[in-house]
Amino acid sequence: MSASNPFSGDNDSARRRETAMRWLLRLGSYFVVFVTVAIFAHISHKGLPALLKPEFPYIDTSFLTELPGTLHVIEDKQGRVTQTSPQEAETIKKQLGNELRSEKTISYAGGGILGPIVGTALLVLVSVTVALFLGVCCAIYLSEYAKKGKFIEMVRLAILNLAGVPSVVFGLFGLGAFVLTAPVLTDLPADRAVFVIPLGFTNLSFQGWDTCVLSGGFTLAFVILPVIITASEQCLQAVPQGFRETSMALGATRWQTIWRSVLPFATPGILTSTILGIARAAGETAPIMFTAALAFKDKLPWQKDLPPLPADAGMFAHWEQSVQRCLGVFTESVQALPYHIYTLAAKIPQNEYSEQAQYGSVFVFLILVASLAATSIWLRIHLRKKYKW
Amino acid sequence: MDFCYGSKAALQGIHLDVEYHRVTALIGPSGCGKSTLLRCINRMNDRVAGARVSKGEILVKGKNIHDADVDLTQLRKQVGMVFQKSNPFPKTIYENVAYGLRVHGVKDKTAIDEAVERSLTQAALWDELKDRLHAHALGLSGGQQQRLCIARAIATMPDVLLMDEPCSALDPIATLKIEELITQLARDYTVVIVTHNMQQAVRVSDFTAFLHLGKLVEFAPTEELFTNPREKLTDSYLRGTFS
Amino acid sequence: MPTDSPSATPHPIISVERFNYAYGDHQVLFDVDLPIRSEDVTAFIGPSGCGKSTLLRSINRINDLVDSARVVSGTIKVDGVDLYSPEVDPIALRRQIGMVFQKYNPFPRSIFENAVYGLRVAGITDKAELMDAAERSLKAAALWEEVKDRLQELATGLSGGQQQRLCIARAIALQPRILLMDEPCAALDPIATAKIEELILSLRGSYTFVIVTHNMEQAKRIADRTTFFYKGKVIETGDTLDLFTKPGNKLTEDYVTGRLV
Amino acid sequence: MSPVSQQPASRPLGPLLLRKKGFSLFGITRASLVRRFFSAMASVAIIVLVLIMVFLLRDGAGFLSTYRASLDVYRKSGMELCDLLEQPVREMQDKSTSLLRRALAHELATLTGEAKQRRDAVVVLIGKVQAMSAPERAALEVVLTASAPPETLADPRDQLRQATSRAAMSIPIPSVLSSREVEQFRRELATLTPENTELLPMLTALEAEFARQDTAARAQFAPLSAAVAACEQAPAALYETLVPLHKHARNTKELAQKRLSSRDQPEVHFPDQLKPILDARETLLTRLDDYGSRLKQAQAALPAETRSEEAAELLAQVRELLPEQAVQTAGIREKVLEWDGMHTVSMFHAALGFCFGPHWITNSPWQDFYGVVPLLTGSVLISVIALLIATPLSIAAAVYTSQFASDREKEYIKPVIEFIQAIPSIVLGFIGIALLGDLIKSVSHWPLLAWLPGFPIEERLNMFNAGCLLALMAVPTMFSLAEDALNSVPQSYAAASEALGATKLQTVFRVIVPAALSGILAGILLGLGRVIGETMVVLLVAGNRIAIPDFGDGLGVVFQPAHTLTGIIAQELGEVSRGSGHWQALFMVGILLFIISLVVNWCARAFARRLETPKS
Repeated sequence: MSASNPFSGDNDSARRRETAMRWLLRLGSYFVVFVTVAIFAHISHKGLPALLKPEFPYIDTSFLTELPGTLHVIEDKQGRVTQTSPQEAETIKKQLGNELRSEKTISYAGGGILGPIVGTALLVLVSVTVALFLGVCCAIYLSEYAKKGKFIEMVRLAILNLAGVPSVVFGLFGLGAFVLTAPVLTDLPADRAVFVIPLGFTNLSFQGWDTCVLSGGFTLAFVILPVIITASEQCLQAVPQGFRETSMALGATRWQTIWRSVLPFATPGILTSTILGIARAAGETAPIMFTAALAFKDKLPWQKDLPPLPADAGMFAHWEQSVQRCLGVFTESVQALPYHIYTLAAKIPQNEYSEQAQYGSVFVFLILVASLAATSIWLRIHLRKKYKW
Repeated sequence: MDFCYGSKAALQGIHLDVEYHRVTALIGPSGCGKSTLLRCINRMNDRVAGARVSKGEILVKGKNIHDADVDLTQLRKQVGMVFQKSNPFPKTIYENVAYGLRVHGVKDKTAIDEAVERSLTQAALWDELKDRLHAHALGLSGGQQQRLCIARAIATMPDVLLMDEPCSALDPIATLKIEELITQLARDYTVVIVTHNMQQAVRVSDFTAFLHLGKLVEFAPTEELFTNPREKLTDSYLRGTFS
Repeated sequence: MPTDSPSATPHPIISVERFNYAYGDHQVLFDVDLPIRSEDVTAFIGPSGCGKSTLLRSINRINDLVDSARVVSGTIKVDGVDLYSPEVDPIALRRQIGMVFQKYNPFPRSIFENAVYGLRVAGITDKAELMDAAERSLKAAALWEEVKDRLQELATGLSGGQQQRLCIARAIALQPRILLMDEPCAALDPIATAKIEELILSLRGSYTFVIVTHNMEQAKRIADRTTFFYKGKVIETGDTLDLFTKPGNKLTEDYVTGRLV
Repeated sequence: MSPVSQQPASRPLGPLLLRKKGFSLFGITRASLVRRFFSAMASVAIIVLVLIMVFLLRDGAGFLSTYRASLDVYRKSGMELCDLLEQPVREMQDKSTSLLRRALAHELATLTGEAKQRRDAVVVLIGKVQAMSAPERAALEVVLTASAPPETLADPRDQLRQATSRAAMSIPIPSVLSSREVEQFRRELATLTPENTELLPMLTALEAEFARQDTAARAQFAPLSAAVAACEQAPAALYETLVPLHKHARNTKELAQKRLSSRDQPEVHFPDQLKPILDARETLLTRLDDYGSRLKQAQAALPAETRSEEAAELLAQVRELLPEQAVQTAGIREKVLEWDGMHTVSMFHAALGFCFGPHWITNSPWQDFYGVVPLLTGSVLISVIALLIATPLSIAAAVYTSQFASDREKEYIKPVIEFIQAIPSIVLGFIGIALLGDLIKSVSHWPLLAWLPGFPIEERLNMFNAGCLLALMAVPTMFSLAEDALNSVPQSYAAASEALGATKLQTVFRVIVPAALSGILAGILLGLGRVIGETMVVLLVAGNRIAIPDFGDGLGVVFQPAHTLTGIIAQELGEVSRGSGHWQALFMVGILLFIISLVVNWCARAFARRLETPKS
């Protein structure tokens, strides 16, 4: 037996190749991480100034509380540049008189983004309500009731395929189904109605809901439906089978079992994944382009011109009008953040004046969506720790 | 060949000499550290985070395997291992056997062909499989899969073959075949086998080591240990009074 | 007080007749014939996979939850009623035949809510009545003294043995006639096991117990009658003492002496 | 005694087990009602999928017949014949004349090159000096425009002069100017003031010199110039004949359209309308022949010798091209002869026109074409780019995190990559417009990278830019599926491989990755599904040029702008009238997208299923 080392490594180059390869893989992963962080940093760096101001208290909320408007850029002959709103532009121009050198207007880039934020919130509200109801019911069926067979196979196949349908196709679907065809109750059916069912006191007319929050919300609901179904089913499956057996063994019916000893324990998980659904719904642009979104609107959805009430109007009339106002919110088309960003990015020139509005909206939007997603991820980790059975 | 071993938790103060071209069986109740000891010999325990040798050394062919200049791949090439559960790769039979050669850089087709035939013959599989070398390995029966794993291990011509309860997942007939195979292999290889089946140890091994709670209780030629154990602990274990 | 001689109640409350049961194509019970006497403690023993749990789970039809499970042929009659006939309401059935599972599994709710769960789903909402029932069943399960001051605490905070006794309390709150127990002590330590066994012995006579166990010592300690299952068949059934001391069948003998695993 | 002795007296148990009469509706019990409700809810997924198909088809189905009718009018009005002649001739013409012009420019440059260089250098220098003295210039301008008293002007003027002369002295002057000229130029530069609006004498002189040389050069290369002119003029006669026919054909089409929109209009009798065009066919053909012979003349007139190599090369190309074009004219002639104006366009033809048509032209005053090929190539190219970038990255990341990374690394790599999924596509699109486009463009102008195909690029918004962003979008999907697949490979494989002396890397690439391959492939396909269906990024970033990319650039093709299937819907649907042919065409594109997504999904599922039931 040789005293020398029988297990000496003979191949230095192989080892070097090994290390190189390992670093290559690491580099690949870190590159993705780096790009993500870089994008986030870039947007924050450029977008944060929209929310700050130079003097105390340094935080300028006007960007969040004003409606979008046209930006006027006025330059006087001293070379001083003022960015301002249309109304103030008039007064400044008067003050300057001869001193005015040039005035530029940039549509959409002025004011704040309150309108888009409100619109997005409304859309999300409708879509999540619809998707949550349908999704959880569907998940309950899949997890609690379904037996192996053709039907469940088809449902699963449909869910998978639904998840793969491009969002712009959902947009087309929403346009065809909700904007142009969905049924409404009306005394005077429109000409474009596909068909009308007379109900006696009124007509059920398939004439569509027009572009409005409701159409957009329903369209978005179907975009996120597969996500909600899959996640809810996982949460239901995670509830131990023992709970169901015990509950049944204690003489509960199937529905009592689901209602009392399955759903309550799956709810935190379902809500967590719903947050992810909200982030997704808020981020989609293509489905709302034709179904709900407007490029520009100078009113909030509830600031609608209703006929003024007579001075002697009773409580009831007031009440009726405010209800009308509330419900009317859903039949208005709105501005939405993603579509607003699209308008800002595609329809106005890129220059130093439009930059603040662009990056500001992108920053706010990203922060909203990202914090939703982060909350969801964080909650998921913590719930998993908390609910162990 | 001899190795000494001493670590804190799982194994303590073990001194054991394994002889060339003999079958050495490690027996003992479960959790006694026999598998750990086996996995230390080719440093498979390096894969487990937190596992380490705290004291002592293992010498294979006179070399401490924990020396810094030991190349792990070379060590494992020369100290082959067969696991408790057969685990062929999801590839063809041929590719399974050729795998060890390929990762050690053998590219010559004829050399690989020869090695495959030799090791399959040694593993008593050649006649059963020679017509379907390119069939999927996972289509074989459990016993065949385990023999394929043995063939895979001996394709690189290791000096030492470690077997970790190679028959525990097999039915009696397949077990019998593997045992026959081990006896044959002992002519060319040094075999260390972990088993929980005492009858098996008697049937296949030349030497037997009895471990209990991480300590080596007794090490002797198999016949001697089973017929005339020196330690009381061994005696009671062999008679089944504790388990 | 409990009925000392089983022969005092000769009629079987449960009678299993030529019962064949399968999961899909895989049959697990073959021609099982078994009378279970009222107010006895009957133990099912046998190696794992022998079908004893399946039989137990088909007595209260909890196996209906398993998609592929089905009765091939034969009947189980409780008090003369065929359990698998369409007139039987499985919900009502389960209220009369309680069950305790191998792994204690209280709902992650308060102890009180756990104890009265069965009553709540049966539609009882009267607070006082629920409180009464909870006290009664917790006392019966010998848990009252330990938990009476913390009824509103989370049940999952109890020790394993307490949780299992809570599960028993939960089952007897409905005052069932028959209690099925599927290896109730398998997940417990010896002290908790002893307590559960004590509890079963104290309840003996008030309920008909059917207990699946893999621990022969336990069967000897608590059962009046023992049935030995092997590969889906009933090999032997008889008084516990007889079965363990003079088994009538070679297989049974092998099993009780530990030669058959 | 146990407290349970209040056990109810032994009532018979049997009756308690029986079903009691309860709530039921038409024989349906409450339990089965609940069950039916939930199964109805579950079928929502199926219903929505069917509804999507229904609504896409409802609006898209009419497309083929509309398009057929439109193509029919296009043919019967004779517009097709005009295009048949004009389009190929125009293409040929553009190709050969551009080659010839470039050749001529190269030739001229051999003689005038130096003069041009000197002139250009001076112009650039003047610009630079002005830029260097910009602040002073602005200050002076302010005073000037304020119509201040002349005495206040002196000071800023002086400063400007100083700044200018400083700049003139410090600026490096290229060697094309002689040292004497440099002296003179520096002097002249110093006089650059706002009032001095005349060109510097130096520049004027250089201009004059260049003009002189240019004229001389043109005279010297007269043969080539003549050839260029001949080639440019070759189809003039043909075009001239076509113009009235164009007008007539369009007139016919308008009549037909009027008839379509209202029944009151007189019916169009196509054969009569077509007659003048058919009559002109002979003339057209002679003109076409004439064009062919002119091409030959031009070829004969090409000078044999050239001064510059580039010109020689270009002329050689022209020499090859012209005979080819002569052959092409013969082909055109054939087609024109074969053309049958009365042959009705079939549905099949319209379908072919949609699937394989090379033009997507809308709102055209001439004729709309809905050929999906340019959009499809755009979509496919962008997806391929995205996959080529995303696949290695995400697999590397998946392999690294599942096999090599420490737990701490995993803790931040995985959430960050998952987080990408939450970035809305519109934000990524915005990044493409605001950041990545300029980044890529400026990188492409680095001289070091000039060897790359397509570099330097001019278009900020192009397919590569969109591909990069879509790659980022595809990474999380691909990463998480690949990582799952890798993690689900049994540990025993790795143990066996390492026991045979394989290194970690060998184990990973020879055993673990192959075993997880089907899952990885499923991930890639799902990533593809995401990429091909993505709308906002491509709409904003891909450049929106509706044309089949020019593959002549080789790999550089990826830096061209393009349009996509998704982008066209998003861009055009808002602006078309409901039910028009254009509207229907967009829904047809939607149907195409839907089919593509189903196919991709189906393939991914097939792979994923192999993952679920592996082994044996």
